[in-house]
Amino acid sequence: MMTVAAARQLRDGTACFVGIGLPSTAANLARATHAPNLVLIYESGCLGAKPDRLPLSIGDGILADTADAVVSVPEVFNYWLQPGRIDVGFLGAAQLDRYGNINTTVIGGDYDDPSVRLPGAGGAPEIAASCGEVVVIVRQNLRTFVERVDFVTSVGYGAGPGDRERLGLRGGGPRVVITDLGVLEPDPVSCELTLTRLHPGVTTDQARAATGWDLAVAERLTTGDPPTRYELTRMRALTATTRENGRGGT
Amino acid sequence: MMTVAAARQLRDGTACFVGIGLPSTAANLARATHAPNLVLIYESGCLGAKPDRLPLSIGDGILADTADAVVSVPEVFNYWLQPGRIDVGFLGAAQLDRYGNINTTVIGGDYDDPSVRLPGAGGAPEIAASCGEVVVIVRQNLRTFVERVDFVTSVGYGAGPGDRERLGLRGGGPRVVITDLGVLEPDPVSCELTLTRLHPGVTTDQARAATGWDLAVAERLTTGDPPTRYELTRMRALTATTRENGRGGT
Amino acid sequence: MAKLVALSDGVADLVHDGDVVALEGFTHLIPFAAGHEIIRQGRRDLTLVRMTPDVIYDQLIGAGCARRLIFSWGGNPGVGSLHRFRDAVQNSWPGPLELEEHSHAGMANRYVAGASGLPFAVLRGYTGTDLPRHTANIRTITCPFTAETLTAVPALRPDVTVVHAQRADRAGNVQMWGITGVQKEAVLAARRSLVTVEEIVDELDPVPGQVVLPGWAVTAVAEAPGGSHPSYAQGYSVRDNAFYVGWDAISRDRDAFRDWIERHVLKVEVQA
Amino acid sequence: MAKLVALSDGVADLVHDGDVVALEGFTHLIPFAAGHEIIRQGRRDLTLVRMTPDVIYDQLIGAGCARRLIFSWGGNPGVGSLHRFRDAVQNSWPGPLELEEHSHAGMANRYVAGASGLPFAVLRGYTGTDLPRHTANIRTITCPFTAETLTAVPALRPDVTVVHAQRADRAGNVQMWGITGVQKEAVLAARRSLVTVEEIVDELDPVPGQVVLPGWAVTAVAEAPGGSHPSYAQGYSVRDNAFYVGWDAISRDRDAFRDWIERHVLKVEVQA
Repeated sequence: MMTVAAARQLRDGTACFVGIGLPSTAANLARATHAPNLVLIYESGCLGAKPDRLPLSIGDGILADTADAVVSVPEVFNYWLQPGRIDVGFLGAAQLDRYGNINTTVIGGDYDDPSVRLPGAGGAPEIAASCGEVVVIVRQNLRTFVERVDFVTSVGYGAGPGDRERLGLRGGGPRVVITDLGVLEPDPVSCELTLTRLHPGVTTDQARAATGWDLAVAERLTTGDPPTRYELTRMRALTATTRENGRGGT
Repeated sequence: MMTVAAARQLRDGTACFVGIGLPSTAANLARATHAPNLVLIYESGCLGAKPDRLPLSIGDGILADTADAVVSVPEVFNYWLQPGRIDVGFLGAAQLDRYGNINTTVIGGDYDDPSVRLPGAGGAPEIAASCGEVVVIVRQNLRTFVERVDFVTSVGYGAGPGDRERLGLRGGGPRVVITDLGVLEPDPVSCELTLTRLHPGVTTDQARAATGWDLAVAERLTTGDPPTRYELTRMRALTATTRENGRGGT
Repeated sequence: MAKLVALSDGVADLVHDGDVVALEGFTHLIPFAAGHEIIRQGRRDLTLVRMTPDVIYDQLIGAGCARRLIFSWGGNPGVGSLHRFRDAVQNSWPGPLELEEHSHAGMANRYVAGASGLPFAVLRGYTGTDLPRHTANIRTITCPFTAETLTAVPALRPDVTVVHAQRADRAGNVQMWGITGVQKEAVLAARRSLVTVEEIVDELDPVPGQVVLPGWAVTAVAEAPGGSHPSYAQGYSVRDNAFYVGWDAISRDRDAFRDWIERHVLKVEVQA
Repeated sequence: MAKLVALSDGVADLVHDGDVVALEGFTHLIPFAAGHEIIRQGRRDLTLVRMTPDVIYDQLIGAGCARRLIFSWGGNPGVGSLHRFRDAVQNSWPGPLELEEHSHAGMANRYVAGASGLPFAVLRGYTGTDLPRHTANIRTITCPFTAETLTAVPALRPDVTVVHAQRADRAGNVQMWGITGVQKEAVLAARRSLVTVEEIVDELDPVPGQVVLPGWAVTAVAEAPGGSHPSYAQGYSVRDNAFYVGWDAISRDRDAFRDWIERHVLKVEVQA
């Protein structure tokens, strides 16, 4: 459901900077369903990749083979991401706070002696800074939804309204956070992530219990439509072809 | 003779940044005679071009067709010229002074209202700054060999010893100036261009009379060897194939 | 997604009086057909930008389209000077021409900065030359790590960049190869772009050395077979070196020039 | 002109204890064979540089070759974490590992500056993140034209860069295609370079999307067929995704890791 909900966020014809894992699955599902002209940009330099199966990594050969253009890594960051040419950035998170700031670097302890060392920043800080908007996909629980992230790897709305402008970040920041429980969107005034939609069968109390801060809930809370048969079929087709190639991409 | 003398300056196996006209003719003659492994770099982005006829322009198709690599114009300047990877830069001049400073911009009047507007800088300022050494080819007469250039387009030794270091120019500067009368080299102490060789049949007085400053002459002035039959044959072969394609490259 | 347009519509829509316009191409793939259309449509007060203003800019300048030129080498490659350019600078004919002059390295990096969304670029360049005396657009900058002094130049952001390429597909993806110069940077640096192509095809077969500009990064594509003549399109035509040599005589004389423009540009029948 | 060498000689000549070493490759064309040779030759105190330290760096770190890591994303792509990397950072096993951490955009631009002979690069990056708190190698710089504040990072200049490519010719000209990442910049930024290739051929037939490194810009080339396994070489092999998945279990356990290195790296017969 999380993947389907994320895929639905992607409008046809836009350009989307995709990380591997859930973002790549969702973006490819979108392309296989309602957004055939979605332009997938991978940080490996593949512009307009059209894989017919899910790549395991952001550098699989299928991405280069099917891309409109394969450019160097400096070019993808300097000529394509940095000037704001990419509409949507798709990010995961190990921790997320109420302003959509993301941590993928270290958890616990301090930076030099962390409890858990995570992979780090990769392309995320500049994706978060420069894409027209950001879609975050993350499982919602007390480990991930924290009052304060242990390390700011990628900036959401910083400490609140006006911070992105003060920092000179030119992209719009997180527009939506998709979790396994529902959908959160930033409040237009406070920038605080607000629960606006629940997946079928999930309750507000469940979402609150999975959030490490006092979760704001929209007055008009909606429930998402369950995956359609078409979405599920295409999803299964994508992951099936992938399994033949090693392992699922999620 | 000027072209042959210039060609002889190029050592086999070096990388040479070539402008069009006399430099291109000389570099291609060198490659056709004693320096088969001379690497020709054209600012159009052709690295290691091996044309079998003289190109009219620095962007002729023959250069791209025969190059080891064709790169973008920003790349040829940033990745190849600027870091000092090119051993020899080959430049022409409309005016030249005793310190090897070059003008290809404007002559007479002032910059905003010149007597003669020339093409301008092109790649020359950075070729002069960053190549390991510079070879200048220029006809020697009172219009070209002047006390002070009307405009410094490319720096030789500036106002004298130590100026290149003060300016932070990392290449060695002009090593030799080839003219239709002979060869000049900078004095190792004063950096002043000094007549070190005459072409066959040319006298010191002729060279002095063609120089707009009090020309220094080396104690051991030599006379260059006339072009060999082999050099002349290869030269004719190069220019003949070119004429079929339009016009000679000089 | 780039729109596929007729050349005349593309120029009418995208190139306006007073614009900063870059027609790029490094000897190869010079967009002559688009330049001629700009002359035919009588554009005025353009700031023309280009590393190597050559014959097409000589024509635009002589035809009175330009008020200002930002450039690094203005000559007829392999032949000599540009006489219309000279006449404008030396004698203000047909009108005065302001110059902003750079080196190739500086211009290339100005496009790179524009394409990269940065306000400036850093290079080792211009040091000791007289170029910085004549423009405020060449400054110094200090490395925050080594304290070394380097040169800074501001980004170029043309209102519109026009280039010529070999092919495009129907989605407006553009493919060029051979010497591709600074065209990618010039297109990405610009607010709008117009690409003329030798042909529009169903599929862009990959070619060694190709540069592909995705259709979503291009504003409009117009088919213009032979649109780079007397320059050339590798794989489609060869450089008409005789034309460049012949231009020297035509362009030396104002009347001969006007006559040439009349006959070869203004009176040409153009497809709608 | 690059020398053609045996891989063991190339590593012996070009990679020294204490060096700053970049083994680059963006998922594709990762120089595993060269990395294994570095382990076999027992190099110590290396500063390893790489945008995406993955399994080969996990192996070098676990084998005790590294003292320091300069990087932007240290994971097993598509699988998860690098357990040897984690163990070194969290538990100093087999020794402590100093980190200098960047973003991809920062690292890519650091290589670009190195390749360009500049002391630093400018980008829009890192702003608002906690990364600048932990290294002096991320600073701000002011645009001399607009007064805007941007980020500066210093050039990377590895002592030696090692990459894998599809082919080279006998003059050491190197040809790679597919995803070519930051390899050209990493080679040009380095003082010395070693390129392993699938094969050495007489002629490099042009291939769409190719990057060619001229032999005179490369120090040495060694033939190492399959030298990027479990990564891949487009046109020669496919990515061994099962290996990457399987590495997770091997690398979680110190003994299993040591055993794997013993059997698959140290005891391998190598051609002279």
